[in-house]
Amino acid sequence: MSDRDWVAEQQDQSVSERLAAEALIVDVDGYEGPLDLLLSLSRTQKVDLRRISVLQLAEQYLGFVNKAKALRIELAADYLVMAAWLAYLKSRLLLPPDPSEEGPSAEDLAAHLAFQLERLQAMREAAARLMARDQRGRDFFVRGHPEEVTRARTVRYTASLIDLMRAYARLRTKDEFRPFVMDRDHVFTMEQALERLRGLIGYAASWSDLESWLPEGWDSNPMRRRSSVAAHFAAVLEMAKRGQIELRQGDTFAPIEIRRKESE
Amino acid sequence: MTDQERSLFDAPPIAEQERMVEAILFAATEPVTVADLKRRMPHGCDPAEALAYLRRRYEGRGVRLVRVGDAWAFRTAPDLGHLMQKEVVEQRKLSRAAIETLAIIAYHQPVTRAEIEEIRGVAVSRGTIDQLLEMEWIRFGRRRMTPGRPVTFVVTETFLDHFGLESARDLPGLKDLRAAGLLDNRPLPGSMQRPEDEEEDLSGQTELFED
Amino acid sequence: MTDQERSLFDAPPIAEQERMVEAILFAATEPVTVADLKRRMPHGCDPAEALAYLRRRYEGRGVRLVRVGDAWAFRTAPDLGHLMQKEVVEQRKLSRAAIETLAIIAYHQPVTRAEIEEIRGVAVSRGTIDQLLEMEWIRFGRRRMTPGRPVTFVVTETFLDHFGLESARDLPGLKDLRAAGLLDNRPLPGSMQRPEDEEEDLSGQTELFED
Repeated sequence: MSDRDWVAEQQDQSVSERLAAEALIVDVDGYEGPLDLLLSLSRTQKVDLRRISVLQLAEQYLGFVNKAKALRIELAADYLVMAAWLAYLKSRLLLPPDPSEEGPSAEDLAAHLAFQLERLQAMREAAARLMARDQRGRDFFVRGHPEEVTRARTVRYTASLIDLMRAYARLRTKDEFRPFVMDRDHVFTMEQALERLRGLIGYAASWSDLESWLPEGWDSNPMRRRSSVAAHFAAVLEMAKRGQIELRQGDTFAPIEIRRKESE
Repeated sequence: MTDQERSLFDAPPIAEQERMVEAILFAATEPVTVADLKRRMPHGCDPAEALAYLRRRYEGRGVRLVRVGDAWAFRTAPDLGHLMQKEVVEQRKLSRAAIETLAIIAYHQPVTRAEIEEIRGVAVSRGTIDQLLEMEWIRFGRRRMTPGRPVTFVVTETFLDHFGLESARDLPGLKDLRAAGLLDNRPLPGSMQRPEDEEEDLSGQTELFED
Repeated sequence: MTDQERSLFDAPPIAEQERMVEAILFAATEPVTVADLKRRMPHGCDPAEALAYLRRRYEGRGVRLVRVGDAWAFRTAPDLGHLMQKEVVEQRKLSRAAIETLAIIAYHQPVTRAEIEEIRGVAVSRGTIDQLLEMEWIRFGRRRMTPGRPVTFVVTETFLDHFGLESARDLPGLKDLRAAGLLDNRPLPGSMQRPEDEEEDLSGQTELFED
């Protein structure tokens, strides 16, 4: 179709078609992107998509965008990107080809756009054909009363020789480094102290010496005593930080006293 | 005694095997693979042969034996769907975007999200893919060996089962679409895509359908 | 036109009615009564007659048409019930506690529970010992002639079988473990391991096997 034909056809465009074009704009939200819109516009050409006039389509699209602007309809960015690209394509299609210019020809770009439209159309039709097929739960049905398949589950535990050797190696290795393993017997950890105090702190309504809170059996042996004091001291600092208790010390090296913090 | 020899003595007659396959498939709602049938039947059975007999037996009946990928199931004949109103489960309405995305995945698989977006000309929303994944109609395929190693999507056996397809090759109009070049991944002329990528993409698509 | 007359014209052929009953019963979640069938089938159908045909058709098949009260349903043939069971053997790795306990028993047998606990540095739960006993990888050995006469544990033939050992003596020693790279322990900084320790360990082990 030559350009002149197209102009002539534009003039012939009936009022109803123009109204339809306006309806398109109002309905811009209904389009799934610029390609969808182009496909809708292409239908007005009433030709096979393979013979579509991309130039005419570009005109229609740009017209659409202009009308949308006039009506102050905000178009999403991708519609505007497509408009810019189509404006470029249109100018390339209208101007005589510049032999010095590199890259794809305007015809190649137009052919690609036509291909995209045809492919989208084909996928639409394929989707429709797919949905028109007999569907499970609508046209055909599965067994309504499946019979239980009982599963006789046998658990078989396995281990390889390597697992066994690794386990043993791990144990023996632990043994070899025994001197460097902390002797846990005389260690009271901060976690233990925290755990312990959390249960007891409710009873500390008035100021009392931290040392009176040490666990039984941890004050005779000096190593145990040191560890438990340190652990409990660290624990009360942590609890004070969390706002669970209050701490005070009258003087340097004076006993440290703790008290439950009343919740306000 | 070798397996071969033993099977000659032990395998039940084929008519009996047919009964067994019939019972197993009747009891199941979901398709059962040939391998699974073999596991559940006595040693030396040939479920594939039994299935062939059984399929013929149910031709034209009210229920039919259908193949779904590598698996088999009994399904009611589609022409009797109108009698089943009582069994119809309300189906979730799929959006137009979801239906199109599904069709693109089915016809172009394995396909990346970028390719779906290129075909539809619009971004695919996270929710659309999620919905199809949740329905188990699509799943992740192999990663594409292109920069960024994007994941691909393919359709599942559940999809095939739902639409009564034996395999993705049986999608309606697939041959025509391919012949028309509409399943090609044709990049925009002059775009940056390297030709090697393209070739790989193409082989990926055909691979699935040709076997 | 009376109902009687209409049915003469409208009712589908009995073979078709049989298909309908077949599909309805197949898809139904519960047994269906004749009255219910009649309601769901086209006007003028005779489900009772169709049922009779259908029942005969399924005689001797893998599924049968059975009467449940005054309703009908398909059920697997009773002689094929065994197919409705799926053997699932689940392989599970032994827990770390179990494998360590087993290793100690293998390397130090006969060994008491207290000795195991001493080597592992933590208590051995009843369940762990029970599990190993149940797997028949360990058994009770002779009682130790010490106060309290504690029971000892030794490994079994089944254990040796599973691990492909001729005897517990074939278990690799510490040197072998190191050679095999299984003792790639990163010593704690500043540790001073004397090579003699190793030799001692080995001699200690062999001694333990001399029961």
